[in-house]
Amino acid sequence: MNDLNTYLLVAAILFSFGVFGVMTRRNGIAVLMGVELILNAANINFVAFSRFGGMNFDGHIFALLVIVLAAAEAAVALAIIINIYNNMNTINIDEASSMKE
Amino acid sequence: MENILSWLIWMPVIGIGIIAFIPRDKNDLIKIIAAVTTGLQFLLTLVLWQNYDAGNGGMQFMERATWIPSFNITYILGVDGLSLPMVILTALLCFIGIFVSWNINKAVKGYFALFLLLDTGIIGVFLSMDFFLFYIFWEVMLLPMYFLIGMWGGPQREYAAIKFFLYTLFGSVLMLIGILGLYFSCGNTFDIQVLMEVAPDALRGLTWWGMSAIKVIWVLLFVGFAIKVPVFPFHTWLPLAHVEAPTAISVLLAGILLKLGVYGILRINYGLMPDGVYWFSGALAALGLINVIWGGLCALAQTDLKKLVAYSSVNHMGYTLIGMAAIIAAGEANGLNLKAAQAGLGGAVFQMFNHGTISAMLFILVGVIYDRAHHRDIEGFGGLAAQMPIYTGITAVAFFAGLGLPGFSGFISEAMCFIGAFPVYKGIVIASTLGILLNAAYFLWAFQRIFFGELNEKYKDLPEINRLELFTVVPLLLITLFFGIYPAPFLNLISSTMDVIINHVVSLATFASM
Amino acid sequence: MTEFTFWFIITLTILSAGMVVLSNQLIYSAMALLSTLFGVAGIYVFLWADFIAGVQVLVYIGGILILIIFGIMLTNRISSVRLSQTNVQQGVGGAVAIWLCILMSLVISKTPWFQADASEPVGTVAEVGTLLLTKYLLPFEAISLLLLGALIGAAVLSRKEN
Amino acid sequence: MDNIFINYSLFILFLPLAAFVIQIFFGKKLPRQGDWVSIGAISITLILAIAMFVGMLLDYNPDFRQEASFTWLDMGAFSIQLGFLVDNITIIMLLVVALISTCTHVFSLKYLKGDIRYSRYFAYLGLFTFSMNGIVLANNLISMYMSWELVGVSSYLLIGHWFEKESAANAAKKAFLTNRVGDIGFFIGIMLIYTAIGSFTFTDIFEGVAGGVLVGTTLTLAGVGLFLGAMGKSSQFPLHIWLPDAMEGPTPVSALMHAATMVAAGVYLTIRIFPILSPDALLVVAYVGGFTALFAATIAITQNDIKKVLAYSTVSQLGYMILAVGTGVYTAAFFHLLTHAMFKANLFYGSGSVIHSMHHALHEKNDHETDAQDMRNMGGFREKMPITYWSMLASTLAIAGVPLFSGFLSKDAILAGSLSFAQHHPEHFLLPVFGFGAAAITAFYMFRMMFMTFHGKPKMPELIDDIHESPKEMAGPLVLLGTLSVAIWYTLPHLNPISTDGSWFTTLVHPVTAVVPGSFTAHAIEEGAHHAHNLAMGISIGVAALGIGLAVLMYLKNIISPETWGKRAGFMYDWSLNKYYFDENYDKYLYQPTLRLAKKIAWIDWELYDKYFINGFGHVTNWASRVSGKFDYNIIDQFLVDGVGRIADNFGFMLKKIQTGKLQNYLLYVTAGVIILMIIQSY
Repeated sequence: MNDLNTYLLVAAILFSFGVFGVMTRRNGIAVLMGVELILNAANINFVAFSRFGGMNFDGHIFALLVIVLAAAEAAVALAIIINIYNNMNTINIDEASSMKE
Repeated sequence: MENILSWLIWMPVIGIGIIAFIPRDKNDLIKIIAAVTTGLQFLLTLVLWQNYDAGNGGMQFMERATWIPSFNITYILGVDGLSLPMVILTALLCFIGIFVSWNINKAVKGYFALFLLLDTGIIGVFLSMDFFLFYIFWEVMLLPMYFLIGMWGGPQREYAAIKFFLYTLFGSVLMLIGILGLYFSCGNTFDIQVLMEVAPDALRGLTWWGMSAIKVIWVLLFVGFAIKVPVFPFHTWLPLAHVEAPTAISVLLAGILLKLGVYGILRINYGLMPDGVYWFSGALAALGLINVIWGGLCALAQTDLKKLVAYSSVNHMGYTLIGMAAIIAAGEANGLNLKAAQAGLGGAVFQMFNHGTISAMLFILVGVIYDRAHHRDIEGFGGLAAQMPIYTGITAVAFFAGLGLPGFSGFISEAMCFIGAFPVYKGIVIASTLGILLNAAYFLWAFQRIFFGELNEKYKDLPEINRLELFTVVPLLLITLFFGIYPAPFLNLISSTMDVIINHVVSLATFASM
Repeated sequence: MTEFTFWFIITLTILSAGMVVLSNQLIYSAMALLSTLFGVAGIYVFLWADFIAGVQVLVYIGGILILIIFGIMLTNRISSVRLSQTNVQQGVGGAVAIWLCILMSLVISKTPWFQADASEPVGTVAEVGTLLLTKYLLPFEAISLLLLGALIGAAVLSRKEN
Repeated sequence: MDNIFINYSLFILFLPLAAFVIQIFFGKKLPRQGDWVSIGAISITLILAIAMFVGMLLDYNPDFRQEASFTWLDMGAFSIQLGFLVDNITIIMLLVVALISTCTHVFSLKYLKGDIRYSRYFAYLGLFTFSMNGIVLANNLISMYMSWELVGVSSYLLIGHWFEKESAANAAKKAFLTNRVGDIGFFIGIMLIYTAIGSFTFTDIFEGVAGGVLVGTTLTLAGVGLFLGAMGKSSQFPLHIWLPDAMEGPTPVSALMHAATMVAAGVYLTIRIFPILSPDALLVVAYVGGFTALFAATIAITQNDIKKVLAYSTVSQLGYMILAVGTGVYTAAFFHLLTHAMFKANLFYGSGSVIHSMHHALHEKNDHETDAQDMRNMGGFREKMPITYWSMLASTLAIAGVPLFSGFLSKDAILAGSLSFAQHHPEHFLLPVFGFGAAAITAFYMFRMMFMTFHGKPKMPELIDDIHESPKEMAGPLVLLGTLSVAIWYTLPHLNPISTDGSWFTTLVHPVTAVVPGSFTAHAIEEGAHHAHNLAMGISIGVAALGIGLAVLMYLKNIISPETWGKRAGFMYDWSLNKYYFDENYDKYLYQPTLRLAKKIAWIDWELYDKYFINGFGHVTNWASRVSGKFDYNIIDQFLVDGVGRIADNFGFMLKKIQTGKLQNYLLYVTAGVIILMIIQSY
């Protein structure tokens, strides 16, 4: 509870799950969820370093910025996914490959 | 008034920014924005002209800001009597060019954004007084030109664009080498005004691989600029690029881009290497002669109207070269003939301006007929005078202006070039007066084949020139006519700067021949 | 008690995160994500970052998650509820992910992290607010512009063509 | 009185220009297509010119001179002053231009009635009058050169008035280009003079030459250069080819420009620059003029087109004037310019009148094949067109040099001058021979023309009923100018019709001594001409009688058959009829080679230089890169590192599979890569 490594390990696990999700999921929205996991893992690290680095608030600011970034990213990504769905009737990202060749 | 030159340069960029936010299907809005931007820019040049002190031949409205201090690169802008007319001409032709391209319908957004970028590049070259900045703008100009020819041009547009690009890039590379040579041998500075003071002494006596440094740098820079002019052996990109480019781009190409070469020679070569002027002026005049005769003969043989006008540019720029060579008349070796030097140099600059207006007019007129008949074959028309009297009248006036008829500005500048160069290069001048005969021959012959004779049945429904097109041509016509009748305003504007240049070259050149 | 709560939250977070990426039903994934995010918020509390925790709940759960659920609803026909989804390259992916995890854990445990003692602050909001409007004003403004751009972009993109 | 004449002349200069501008922009919309605007402007001009003329006569000052100038452009050292010079020569010339121009305007009212470009035509007449007056009033070479070229343009526009006809378009172009050849010489002359003297105004130039700034060969060359311009405009051999073709223009235009005024501009120029012509230059001038006079006359003998006869006659008469300048009696040249303007314009109006009625008659018969200008289709018009006949006869008598008519006086002065020149320089005996020979031939072919047109039996009897006298707008100028062909006007205030001694003209226009060192003084020239006067008069009456007599025998009485004699003359007849094949030879040895050269150059430029040399760079680069590529592949790759290459090949084949285009695969590879890196790092 008062050990930095615990938090870092949790973050690492979350991160790995996130990477796994992004790599394996076919559904675009699920991929997005994986990305959110990765971002959360990073946030945990920020805040944890902040807490154990002498309560430096810079980490908090970064976490905030990341949250905002995540919100923006989610909005745009979902918009794109809906667009893809409207045009191709699928959101499986390996099928939406009309840009390839 | 504080940063008027920066405003001039960057105003089109603001226009690009606005255009970027306009949806691509709002074509008219994009065109209007472009027109307003260039219009404002033109008005700004007029303000600049109003506030310009013609009595002072040096740099005015200087701006200076640190840019890359570690290499001594500075953002320096300035305007004098040499660049001011060119800046005004650029702004005017860009403004008119927008209206000439009004019927562009393919990728309008990209076209006008590139057009404005080109505008920025050109104005930037004329105004920058730092050699590195000059080079940057020089290259900035190249890219939009490539796309404008390559995407909106005629059937051979890609070939023409790549040829134009490679040709000019070749020149730019030579120029870059020259610039670096200057930079390292003249105390690591790019400031043109500083170089003008330092370079003549620093280069004197310097040799590289057994060759005089002045000669090497002169030739490197000269070739770089000569390709733009274009001087004789480097001219073949021009007919192709002109023929393939869309009308407005031909207008800018002939009206302004060719002037950049001459401007560069006058600003850089003349300013930095006065000794080189003495060494090279004979060759300059001879090249001018070749340009005049070669261009004239080539124009005579053309069957494509646009190509004819393109070769006429080669022909006309020859006069400028001859006029420029006259500067050495003011030197001691030629009896301090200041009159001739002023006539020649003033004539050359005036000819630059006049060729800008006249060739722009000619290209617009070619564009008008091409839009209607969809071909430019001189033999393929005939008798249009009866069908399109107004167009015929305007074309006749433009052709007469082009062949140097008194009453139009081209006559005065050509005459001044000749009169100026005559005391020094009698033979060359006499030989090149043949050019004015060729000039008349190709214009009149083309005119006869297009407009005279029985009306070609195919074209009995050809519509007359419309108001928009008139709006683009008539201002140029009026300028040509005005300066043809009363050239004093123009010459007063440039004369003190001409004196500065003449004085600079003559007083800093230490030996008459190298 | 705190100790227990802490480990409970940790476990909840990890387990639900696993479910997010492993579940076959998309809607379950979304629900699991909900609890993961709550867990992360809890972790923030333990890290003395109460304001961030609040923001996490508000933005992530109140905003992003809802958005994701909307996305799921919009892209699947309600009538034929096939909210399931399949995975690709699960074997290799899994191996890679596990290896990644192991390696990172090794790195974490082997590295002597810089640590400094500090006492628990009374509240973080004031500090964060001051920092945002002083030292980090420019990023703050930039990110607000970004957010605006993303908003407009999302609206433009998801609009029906004509 | 200070500078009032300048003010008058400014009005005279700019009124026609104003008419031009109005006609160009509004002509078609005005009632009657705005011809009244032009007529009004030119009439005011005429009134002003008459006022100036009367003023001159009242003043009666041989040295009258007013000058005004302004700075046109100024760059510090280099500046150009333009200005106006009014002296007696100017005033007389202005009157001539205004008078003939007015007559032409009036004549054209009917002659061009119903033409599709009626207002355009009047506009161009205005432009011409403006530029011609510009030449007349110039006090410097630059503004003279400018007006000079503008005159060329208005000539181009008017010759090409009926541009639908290819021959007209060709003639217009030919006129402009031939003139340009002369203009190049003119310009080179200007440059030579400016380089030495540094000014363009006549006064400065004369001072400079007198002060010995410009001497020797350069001076001669400058003079010849300027004269080259005059040769172009005045249609002197070998640049004479454009004038006969210029007859494609409307006949009143031929009268105004290609007979009376524009072509006289060359003579006017040589008169103006006479003081700086060195003796060598003058010799060139004299020979060119004399030769042209005889040469053109011999062509005129055999021409059948009535306007062509008049055209060659004009060339010949201009040659006379040039000859006069060359032999030093330049006042005689100006005198002949004046009288010639009157009678030659009249002859052209007369021919216009004849052609007009021929056209009309042919039109009635629906005959569009027959050439209305061919004299072989005319004959016997005397009773039908009495006004035309009598006025033309007066002018013909004048041009033939019959006493009591104006041409006698002026031609006599010229012949006397050339005779006296030959007396001083016996080696130049050819000059008077040219003069007298031309006089004889002129008398012959002019009467041939009169007889073929007006006398004898009608060659096309079916037309004769439809031949009518022209309307009064056309007859008026004929009568006026016919009257002015009588000698008496030029000898006033004395009434002796065969001598100009003490007349207003000889008093007001008196010769000046050339400023070139070593020239004859004006006094000596005058004396010489005076001595030769009686002899010249005798010979000239003799040769005129000879020519007229021969014409009577051949064409009126038909005692000598022209056909037989034409055959007997053989190749000479052929040459004359075909104008010595000048056009053909120019075409063959000048135009076509130039065009071929142009084609060749363009071919070299485009097909050879650009295609092979410039693109060659591209090809060479391309080829070099391909060679280096081959070398790379065959030698280094295939041969030296064959095994490595194969491995790379297989590896590449493997990698190709990895290239799936799927993002997730890539992410997998990246992550795997990171893991591998981390593992490597940890060792």
